[in-house]
Parts: sequence; C-alpha cells; structure tokens
Amino acid sequence: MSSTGITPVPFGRRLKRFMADRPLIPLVILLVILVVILQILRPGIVNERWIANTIKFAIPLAILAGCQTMTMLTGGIDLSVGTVATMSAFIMATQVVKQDPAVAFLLAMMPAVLIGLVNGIGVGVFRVHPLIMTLGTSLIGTGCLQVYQRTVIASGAKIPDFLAWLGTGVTYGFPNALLLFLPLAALIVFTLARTGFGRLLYAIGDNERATRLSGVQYWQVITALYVTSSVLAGITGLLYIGLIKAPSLSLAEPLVLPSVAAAVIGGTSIFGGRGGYTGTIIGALILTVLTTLLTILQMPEGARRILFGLIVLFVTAAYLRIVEER
Amino acid sequence: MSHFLRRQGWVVGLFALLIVLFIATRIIQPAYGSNDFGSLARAVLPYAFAVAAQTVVVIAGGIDLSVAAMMALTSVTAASMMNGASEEYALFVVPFVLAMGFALGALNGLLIVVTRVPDIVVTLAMLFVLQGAALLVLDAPGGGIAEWLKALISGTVPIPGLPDAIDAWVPKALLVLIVCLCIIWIPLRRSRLGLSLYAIGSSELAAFRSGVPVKRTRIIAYALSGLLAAFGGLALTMSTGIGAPIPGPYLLASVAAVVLGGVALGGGKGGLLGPIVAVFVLRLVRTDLTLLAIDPNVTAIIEGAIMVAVVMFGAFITMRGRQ
Amino acid sequence: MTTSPLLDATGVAKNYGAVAALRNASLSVLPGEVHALMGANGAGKSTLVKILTGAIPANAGRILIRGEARDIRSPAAARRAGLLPVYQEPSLIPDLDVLSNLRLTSTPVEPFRAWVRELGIADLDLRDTARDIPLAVLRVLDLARALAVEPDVLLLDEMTAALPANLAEKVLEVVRRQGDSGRAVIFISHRFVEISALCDRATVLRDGETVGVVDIVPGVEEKIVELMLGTRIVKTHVAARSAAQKAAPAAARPRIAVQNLRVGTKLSDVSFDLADGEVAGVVALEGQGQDELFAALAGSIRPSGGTIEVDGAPVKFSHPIDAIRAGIAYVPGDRSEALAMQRSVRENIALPFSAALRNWGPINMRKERATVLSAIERLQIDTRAQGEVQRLSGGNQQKVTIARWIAADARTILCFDPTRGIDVGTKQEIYKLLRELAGNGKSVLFYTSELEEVQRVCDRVIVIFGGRLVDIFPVEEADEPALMRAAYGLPRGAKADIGILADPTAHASDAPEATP
Amino acid sequence: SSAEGKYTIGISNTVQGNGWREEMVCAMKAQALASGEVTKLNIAHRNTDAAGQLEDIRNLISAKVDAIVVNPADPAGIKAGLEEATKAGIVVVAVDQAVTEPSAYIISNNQEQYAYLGAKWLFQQMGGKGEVFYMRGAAGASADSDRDKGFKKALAENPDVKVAQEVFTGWQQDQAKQQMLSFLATGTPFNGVWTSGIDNVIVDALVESQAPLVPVVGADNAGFVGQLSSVKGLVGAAVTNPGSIGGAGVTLALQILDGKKPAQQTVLVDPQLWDNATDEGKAKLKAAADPSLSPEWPVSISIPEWTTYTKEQIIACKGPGE
Ligand SMILES: Nc1ncnc2c1ncn2[C@@H]1O[C@H](COP(=O)(O)OP(=O)(O)OP(=O)(O)O)[C@@H](O)[C@H]1O
Ligand SMILES: Nc1ncnc2c1ncn2[C@@H]1O[C@H](COP(=O)(O)OP(=O)(O)OP(=O)(O)O)[C@@H](O)[C@H]1O
Ligand SMILES: [Mg+2]
Ligand SMILES: [Mg+2]
Repeated sequence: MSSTGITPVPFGRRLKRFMADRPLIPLVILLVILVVILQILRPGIVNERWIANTIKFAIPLAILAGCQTMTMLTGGIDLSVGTVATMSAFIMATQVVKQDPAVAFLLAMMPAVLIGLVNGIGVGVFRVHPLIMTLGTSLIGTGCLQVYQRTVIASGAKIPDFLAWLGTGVTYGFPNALLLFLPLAALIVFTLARTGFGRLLYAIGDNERATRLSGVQYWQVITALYVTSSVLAGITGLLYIGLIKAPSLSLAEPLVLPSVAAAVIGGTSIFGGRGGYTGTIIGALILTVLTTLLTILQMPEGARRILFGLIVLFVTAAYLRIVEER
Repeated sequence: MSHFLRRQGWVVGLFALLIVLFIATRIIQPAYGSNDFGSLARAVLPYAFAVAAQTVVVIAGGIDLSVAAMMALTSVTAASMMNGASEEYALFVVPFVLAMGFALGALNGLLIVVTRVPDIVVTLAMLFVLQGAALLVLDAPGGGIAEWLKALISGTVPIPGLPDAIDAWVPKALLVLIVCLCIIWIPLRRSRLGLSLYAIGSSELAAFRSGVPVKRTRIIAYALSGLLAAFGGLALTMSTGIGAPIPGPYLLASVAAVVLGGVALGGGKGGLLGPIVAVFVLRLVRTDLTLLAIDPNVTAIIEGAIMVAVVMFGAFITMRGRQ
Repeated sequence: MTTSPLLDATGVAKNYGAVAALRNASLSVLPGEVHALMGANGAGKSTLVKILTGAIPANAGRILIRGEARDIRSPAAARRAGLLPVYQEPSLIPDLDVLSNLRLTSTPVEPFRAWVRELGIADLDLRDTARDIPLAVLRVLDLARALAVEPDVLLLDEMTAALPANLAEKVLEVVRRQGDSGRAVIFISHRFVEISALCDRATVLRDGETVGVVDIVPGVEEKIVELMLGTRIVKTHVAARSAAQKAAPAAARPRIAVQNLRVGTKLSDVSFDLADGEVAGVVALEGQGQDELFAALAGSIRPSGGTIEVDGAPVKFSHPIDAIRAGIAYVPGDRSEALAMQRSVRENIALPFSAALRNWGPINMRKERATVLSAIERLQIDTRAQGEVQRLSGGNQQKVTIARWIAADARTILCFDPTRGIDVGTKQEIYKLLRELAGNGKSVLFYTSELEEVQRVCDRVIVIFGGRLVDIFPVEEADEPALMRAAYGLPRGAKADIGILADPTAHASDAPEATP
Repeated sequence: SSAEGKYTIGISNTVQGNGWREEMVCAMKAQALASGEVTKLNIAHRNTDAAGQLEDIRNLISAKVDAIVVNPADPAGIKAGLEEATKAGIVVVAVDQAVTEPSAYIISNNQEQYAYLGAKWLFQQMGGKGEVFYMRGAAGASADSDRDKGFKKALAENPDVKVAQEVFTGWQQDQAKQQMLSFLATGTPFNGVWTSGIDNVIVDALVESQAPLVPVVGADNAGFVGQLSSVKGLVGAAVTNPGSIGGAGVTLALQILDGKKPAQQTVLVDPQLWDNATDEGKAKLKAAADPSLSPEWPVSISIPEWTTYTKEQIIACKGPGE
C-alpha cells in the first residue's frame, strides 16, 4: 500500500473508476438485473406489451421525480406534487364535461400555478422549510379539492379522448406518452445542464450565501422553481388521468413517496447541489419494474413490502458504493 | 433571562397560544371540563410519542420516516402477544416491545451509518419493511391487551394533598406521558450523549473534530427514536385495545409538530418541550373545529393553513430578528 | 539535544482519487520546540495535520508518539494521545453555546476561562452560541480549548491567519510559552515574521513531500522560500510603483463617494472617496466596523444612514445584485461564504453570469469557456482538482473567489482580506493583480489584516476604529508603526508604544475624530 | 336535544377522498336534512386510525351531540369511546361495519356476504373450475379481512377454482390498474377477476390491452355499472355495497332518539348482485346505471326502507343548516 510508484491499477479499481465517472452505467446495469430476475421468475413476461406498460407507468412517476430532482438540487423537496397532479386531473375530468377542453385545461392548470406560487413565496421569501411548506399547501389543496368535489358530483366526469390517447395509447409498440415525455425530459436535462437557471439550482443547493454574493436573488429562483415543479406536476396529473381513466380524490397521492425515492435512487442528493435528471428517469424505471416484480411474486403481502423496502435500500446503497470515490 | 427568552421564546409563544386556545375552547363549549381534558390527553399520547421520536432524530440532524410504521409494528406485536394472555404476561411484553423498538431503531441508524445512504431513504425503505413486518404479525386489526395497561391511561390519579378539583385535571394519560418522556429526556439532555446529539446535528464535521463518535451517536439517536416510537405503539394499543397493522397518520403529523415546536429541520436546535406543546396545540385545534361543527372539508384547509401560517410567522420573526 | 522526538511521522501519503495531497511527508517534533510547518498553498500542510490528529486516514505512513507506534483513527484518539489540533476551520459546534462545547470535549472550564483572558478576550459570555461569535474570536476559543487540556503536542493550522494584529500578538506570546514549558507546538503560518519570532525549526513541504528541515536563524527566510517554491520564481517584490501610476490623476468625480455612512451601532459617520485607478486600503483591528462597511458597499446589508454615490449618482443597494449592477463586486474573506464547494471551478467563476433573470436561458458554452479560462490563467489557479472547488487547497479556492470578478470584469472590487492564509508566492500574484487592476482604471477597496501589505498595494489607507473613520493616510506615510497607532485610535504623530495598549475598546470613547 | 325537540348528530368517519365514503357522508347529510329532525350535523371526517377515531368520538362527546353515527376504523378499537358515549347518554350507531361495543346499534353492509355472493357467482360463471385473479383491498384493513372470509368460503365450495394471483390494490385506482396490466403481461392464464371495489380501471385495463374479457366481479360503482352495459363482450356482476348506508344510520339513530328502538341491536343490509348474464340482472343494471354520477360513486344512492331523501338531495350533499 505504501508504494507510491506507478503500479498498474487493478482491473477492479479501473472498472470502478470508470463507473464512478459515468454514474448512469451502474444504474442501467441495476435496471437490467431487475428485468433479468423478472424474466427468470416469469419467463416470457418481458415482451413488447410489458415494456410498453412499464414505460407508461414509469413516465408519470419520472415527471414527478423530475419535480423532486429539481427541488432537491436546491436542498428542497416538493411534497405537494401528488395533490397538484390530482387536482388538475380531477378538475380537468370534471370541467371538460361542460367546458371547452382548452378552457378546462386552463382551469386545471390554475391550482397548479397557484400552489407553486405559494410554495415558492413561502420557501423563497419567508424561508419556510420546503418540507413543511409543501406539506401545508398539499393539505390545503386536498381540502379545496374536497370542497370542489361536492360542487361537481352531479355533473359526472369524462376523460378527454386526447388524454386517453396520450395516456394509454400505443403506436408501433411505443406508448404515445413518450411524445410528451421525451421532449419534456430533454428540456429538463438541458435546463439543468446548459442554462443559467439550471446552474443556479445547483449553486443555490450548494451554497446559498455564495449565490447571493454573486447577485442571485434567491426568491426569484425559488419561486420560478416551485412554479415549474407545480406546473410539471399538473401536466403529470393530466397524463395520469388519461392513463388511469378514473378521477379520484387521491389519484396521484401514492406517487409522492416513490417520486422522492426515484430521484434519490437516480443519484440526486437530498441535501442539494448534486444530481441530475437522467439518473432520475432510470430510478423511476427501476421502481416501476420493482413494483411489477413484487406483484407477480407469490408471497404474503407483508413479505412483499419487506422485500420492496430492502431492495430499494440495497439498490441505493449499491449505487452509492459504486459511484462514490475511494 | 434574555438568554432564556432568546432560547425558549418560541416555546413560550406556543404555550401562550395553547392557553388562548383553551380559553377559546371554554368559550365555544362552556361545559368543557376535566373529562374533556382527559380525552385530549389521551388523544395527544400517541402523537406525543411519535413527535418525541421524530424530535430526537431531527435534533441529531436526521429524519425518521419510519416512525408511524414502527408504531404500527410495535403495536401489533404487543397486541398479538397479549391477546388472551394473562395480566402478568404484559409485564414481560412491555419491556420486550420497548426493546424491540430500540433495536429496530438502532438498525435504522446502523443502516444509515454503514450504507451511507441518506437517512430519508433508509427510513423510507424501513417504512416498507416495518409495515410489511406488521402485516406478517397481524394481517388485520386485532389482538388484545392487559386490562391494567388500558387502565394506565384512563381516568385520573388521586394525588395526595391535592384537592379533587385539581386532581381531576391531571389525567393519567398526561402523567404517563410526562413520566415516560422525563425519564428518557432529562437524563439525556444532561448527559454528554445529549450534547453529542445536538453536536452532530449542528455540524457533523465539527462534532467529529471535537471527538464525538459520530457514527455511534447517530445510531443511538435512531435507537432512541425507535424506543419512543415503541412507546407510541404501546400507547396506541393501550387506547384502542388492539393492534392495527396499517400505520396511522403519525408520520406527517410528527414532522409538522417538530417544526411547529421550534426544532430546526436541519438539526442542532430546539428541544422536546416545544414539539410536545405543539402537539397539544394541534390536537386542541382539532377539538375546537369539531366543537364548532366546521365543515370537515374546510377542516383540512384550516389545519394546513394554520401549519403554514405559524411556520411562516416563525420564519418572519426570525428574519426580523436577524435584521 | 539528545531528547527523542515527541512526535515522529515518516512517509505519510494521502491520495484523493487521482490527486496526491501528500506523497511522502515526514515531520519530527521535539519536546519544548515550536516547529513551523511551511509550504505553498496546496503543499499538504492541512492534510498532514488532519492525518496526525486522526481526522482523516492516511494511505501510507508511520506515526510514532514518544517512540511508540500509535494508531490514531479519530480526533478523540489523538486527544487521548496528547495531540490537540486547531484546524484551519473553526471546530466549535455552531449551535451549542461555548459552555456546552467545553462539556462536549470534557474541557475544564476554569483553565479555559483563564486562557481566554490570557489570549486577550476580556468579555466572553460562556452562554453565547458559537454561531453568534465572530470568526476571529472563535479561532481564539478553539485555541484556548486546546490549551486548557494541556496537550503534549499542539497543532495550529494557520491559527493567526484570521486574527487582527492585537489578537495575533497574544497568540504568539502564548505559543512561545508553551514551547518554553517543554511541550511541543506545530505551527502553520504563511507569515514569516511570526515564524522567525516564534519557531525553533521548520519543516518545509512541497507538493506533498517534505523537502527540508531547517533551523530558524536570522536570514533563513530566503532558504525556506526557495525550498517551498522549488524552481518557481522566488519573491518578486512588487516594484515601487512608477511615478505615473502613483500620480493617478484625480478624476473629475470619484468612482464611489461615501458620505456619513452609518450601520446600526457598528459603523457611524464614515465618509471617504474611492477613485478610478486606485487601490484604497482599509486598516482596522478586528471588529471595528470594517465588516459592516464592506457589507454595506456590497449591498449585503442596508445602511441605517448616510449616502453612497456611485459615479456621482446616489444609490441604494438592497441586494448584492444592485451593487453588482453598479459594477461593485465583493470578495469575502471567508471563502466558504463565496464558493459553491461541490461545483466546478468553471461554474463558480461563471456564477455571476447567470444571476440576473434575463440570463437564465441557455448558456453560450464556448464564450463562457473562453472567459473562464482567461481568468484562470490570469490568477494561475491550480486546476488539477477543478471538478469540485472543495478539492482545491485554501489558497487556490481564494483565487477562484477573485477570478469570478475578474471574469465578470467588475469595475470596483471590494477585497476583504484576500490574502488570508495564502502562501507568499500567491500573495505576490494577488498584489500584482490588484495593482494591475488599478492600472487598468479599476478601483479596489482592500481590507487587510497584515499591515505590511498596505505599503505594497495601496495608494491610500483608510483607518477605522470603533466604527468611525479615524484617518486617511497617503501610502508614503503609512509605515507599520504609524498604521498601528492609527488602528488603535491614536492620532497621527502621537508617540505611544503599541505594546502597552492592551485594551483597544478602552479608548473607543475618547478616540479623536479625524477629518479626512 | 334542543327546545324544538330537534337533534344534533355527530358523525365520525376515518377515510377521506374515496368515492364510497364521500357518498356515505353525503347520504348522512341528505338524510339528516330530509328527516327534518336534525338541527345540526357535527362531522369529523378525515384520514386516521382507530386512535384518531377515538379522539373524534370523544370530541363529539365534548360537543354534547345527541347521537353519534360512526363508520368504525376498527370494530374493537373504538370500543372505549363508544362506551363513554353511551354512558354520556348519547345514542351510538355504527354503520358499514359491526362494532364490539354491545350498547351500540349497528346497521351494516354485510362484508362477508358481499364477497361470498360475488365470488360464488364468479365461480359459477367459470364453470366451477379455473384460475381467478383475486384483487383485494388494503392489506390490514378490517373490511378487507371480512371480505377475505367470504371469498375463501366461496373458494372452499369450489375446490377446482384456484387463485392464480392475489394482490392488494390498497383500494387505489392506479395501483390496481398497474397490477392488472403487469399480471396480463406475465401471460398467466386466468378465467375470472374478483376485485374488491376497484373495478372500472380493471375493465379498462382488459380492454386496452386487448386481453380476453373474462368475467369480472366488482362493486356497484357508477363507472363499472355503466361498463357492464356498454362494454361489448364483458360478462360481469356488480355486488351492491351502498354508501347510502350512512343515511340509514342517521335514520336509525333518529328512530332510537324518538324512542323507537329496533328489535335487535344489529341490522344487516344484505348485498344484492346484479349481473349482466341474466335478463333480470340486466334490467337491474339498467335501472341502476347513472352516467351522471362520478364513476367512483356507488349507484345505489338510496336504501328504500331506510332513506327518504331524493337523488338531488344526496347529490347536493348539503346537511341541515348549510
Ligand atoms: N475527514 C472527515 N471530515 C468530516 N467528517 C468526517 C471525516 N472523517 C470522518 N468523518 C465523519 O465521522 C464519522 C466517523 O466518526 P466516528 O468518530 O464515529 O468514527 P469512529 O468511531 O472512529 O470509527 P470506528 O468505529 O471505525 O473507529 C464518519 O461517518 C464521517 O461522517
Ligand atoms: N477532500 C479532498 N479531495 C481532493 N483533493 C483534496 C482534498 N483535500 C485536499 N486536497 C488536495 O490536497 C492538496 C493539499 O491540500 P491542503 O489543504 O493540505 O494544502 P495546504 O498546504 O493546507 O494549503 P493552504 O495553505 O492553501 O491551506 C491540494 O492540492 C488539494 O487540492
Ligand atoms: Mg491548509
Ligand atoms: Mg488547505
């Protein structure tokens, strides 16, 4: 160990360093391993239809996880995405019955913008902890949705054909949702890597005082961020209602914790300053495949949950081990 | 005095808020009496333990998303062990369940330290694991509990030397809460371990350089959290007489109360008193909303708004104080 | 001397990924000596201290304490072995009060109090939270805490770098006495005056290797510098400024005009001008209001009275962005305040480019690269570990904080103690840079805790004491004794010996009000 | 009771945001309004557990209501609170599920029977043999374990029917749909689906992935009932589990307050099964179908002997004094 001469680096170390420089590769490998396990357990399951289904369900999760990625980069978190998505989905499905779809869309996005704005102001101006702020607005949002729900019980709900097409449709084996997702994902990746706004997110998460001294106005960035996050969540809600086709008052709520998990599995630090969106997308895929894997396993529900927890922990730990230096 | 106010100002403010709420309650329902206060104390009990569990880890710079699942697991374990068993058997069950909470909490901490995965993820994974374990113990609500344990939190204790009128305002549940928290918190707060908890929460690097065994302290913080959550699980079983494998709404409530109680989510600051008072405030708000027969859907809006408003107010005065 | 070394480390190596922080360092310290550890920025001094005290594990090396091999894996273990460090960064727990910090490290309170008093801090309240204590005082508390447990080996990493002269003096005194009482002190500093006044021997590190151990005798400085820098150019004194430079023509109106500036109770009634093409020095003891002055000019805090004019127009800054828009950039003394440590050198330098709302869009990567590279070159930043700023050594980090504003082409730079903890070579570069900026018509306001720098860099000197501006010197009159006197609030020309002016605050009330 | 002989009724419910529960609460409000005997409803309606429900019940006791109608989070877990309420002279009626407190009156949907009825019909449709996809509710919920008993009873009567896969939907639409799609992707052959109330998304999943339409048994949710008449080739049955049981609970409470105690403490409302395989069933489905309702709402918005409100009233979802 003490020799400092130039000895050939062992293959294992080289491989590790290679992976550490390209953190996406180990993630993809983990994903492939899960798929292979699935295929071994249920030969034949990995077919075109299954892949399309997996992608369909991974996309809403991935977009919400994108909200988490961006907020987590600044050291925040957005727990209101579930409520926001549910709200816009529910409002869309109920308003489209009597309104023009475009009007319904605008109405559906209104609460998203509003909640994002409130979150942004709370976090950016009043410096409320994002966890508490977004939790609070999500409670308020849920309450408002319940009140709203009563006014539309009689009118029923309808899923606009376009959303159903986008949510569930498959063209040449590719889910139509990709038409929305691919540009969106590209935009997020580009924003984070190559725009001033993206830079600021990383810098703020790393050292907020330093950004202030460089002339960055925290509240502007944070407000823009939370509004963006909310709008993305709203869009996710519309996509999700197209996929599930049943508006309910808790539609997207179950996606919140997985969206945080997907971002973390994808390598974004919850303390801010580190991470990226491509990892998050794979994180979302990993979680979706894992859910399938556990669904088809024959075992008591309790054991299934234990396994889920352990695998999430293992995947994250393994990934960290690989990517971490030394 | 100024030190005291600067440090405890938030808690004092919360106390004032609590008193205002009590007065409001008496105005809304003039018949609100000692029995009703006893109900409040019993309602507070599981929340208070959940919040205490959360407080310890938050002070140490972490967060524990598995509190509610831990409560569910300890609760079903206690309920299924005591189901149909003798009264004396419970004397064994209680320490066993507490030890289990402590050990599982320590496991949380150990996983965080060993895997170096962020605490929020480890405890999220443990949330599923503990929930699963709870379902394996009892797949539906059930089980039983020793009568003496149930009796432990209902009614009041006659305190020698105090007139009955005052006795009546000291429900057993409140005493149990105070005693349990005091025997854990006061020695902790006074010990070097307690300081170490604050130290690693405030600055891990500085703590490490001050000779604090960071890993060990972190594990102990989570173990204590597990222990307190086990108290919470027991409290659930004590009040309902059964164990339910589905976790109750204690996770988010605990985080909210911790923040309302003046404990910074970054760690290193605050105490246990604030969060506990915050729990009383939140529960009393709920009582008032019920007494007022407010539309239940509006209740959610009000509860959310209170949370946001109080925290914003706190943030606002710290901002003012800084300038 | 036949005494065996108290601490003997040989062959210490430490790698961070591809970067070798230490290659082959050795250090041997005898009882009763004050041993200097010297080296340019990034030579590995701090790394060695951290390894010796168990804060980080070494990749290789052997450490003997009193002749015994000890495996020190944590600061706690080092403490048990009698090794006590004061690291380059304060290590009091920010959210605990001083008393709790003492309890945490089982430091006896009374000796601590005694040391604090000894070190020149008279009015410390042990119930104060560490976060609220100024940096310089924190450093002293760190030292007092180490002294209170009477360690065998005291390791001081740039202990005096952030201290004003009066406190630094006390520290040196105390350290000297430690050596005299048979203990050993490892002393890291970039200030030769301190080294020659204090130390018995010096170990010199270069690029992670021990390149020499020398006895401190008069005139050894040149040798040390040679060892430190190797083949690098040695000490090019900033040539006396040319007559043309000196006689910067008084512009029609000053770049910045400060009138009766007041900030709370910390700063009152300060007025001065800063012209284009000039470097104005600010000299003050610790905590005399200079922090507030810089913060107010940088838009970090709002002044409570007075006016600031930029190019003749009155301005009101409510956020640093306002100052930056007016062409005023601020380089704080504490680099952790200015840098996003996990981001790359490039992103840190380019940070101000993205600040304004209209620049949130796509970045022109090629243009940015060119700008950043030229700034890096101009400051000669060591970019071996440029992926993350936190991997740079302290001195290189400091350069990044300045490079940012060179790249942004700020017209006025407020430099707050930019040479704190920087090696001589780099210091020279920074002096040169500041002069160059002035030569290009920029203006610089320069606070320094090292008085000798004033003569090297400044055209004029502004002295602040007790929150008031007490004097403005032309640089010709600003020799060290004169500055020192002024810094203690004495009127120019008074002939008092500085050494006896123990308590600067005692003079606060009767400080004469000098008119500039 | 107040001067005009009118009552205040307290309501405690522990699941929020689910169509069935929302309908139940609306039925309570509508019935309270329609009865004309209630001055005020005092509703505690949130997501919580048995301990939280105890808190709500005790708050209602503090509020001095005349009767409490409760949908128990757990039959045994709220015994203490109900006992205290009775002691305080409050009439206690549990709806939807039974409670163990003997002094409480119970008007409940028979969950075991609910599952048994649907499963029996399903297994008949499958010809008494084959594989069934068993989609349960939320693991650990007491209604779910009651239904499991009924399902297992039917399974025991049909020894040739096997459970191909058992999953917990958590009563979540999205989870159920994903589970169905994953299951379809495995290619496991199956001959029927029994689902615990999350039904329309299941049919959607079958249709979208162009899988063979096996018989599906669900609940009488508006969406599913509509599908039973509209989706071509779908054979299925809706088992009623009326959320309007809440209205019945209010009626029972008012009867007791007025001194008309029922013969026994427990009144069970037995479920009905409407299938689209028989004409009789089809007629019932047609009568029940109500596309204007939210697809999550059960269509049985009233229970003839127990509720007196109109459809407009339950949809308006307004209680007395609103
Ligand atoms: N150089 C360092 N800088 C900052 N933090 C560090 C450093 N080295 C270690 N730590 C932190 O301190 C923790 C280790 O401290 P601790 O005192 O618990 O170790 P230890 O008890 O000595 O370990 P062991 O049990 O292996 O002897 C690490 O988890 C890490 O977070
Ligand atoms: N955590 C780290 N990761 C990567 N490289 C590091 C790390 N810490 C230090 N280094 C590198 O090790 C070298 C030595 O750093 P060190 O801080 O010991 O220098 P120093 O002699 O104390 O310099 P200065 O006088 O500027 O404080 C530097 O080149 C630095 O870039
Ligand atoms: Mg150093
Ligand atoms: Mg350094």
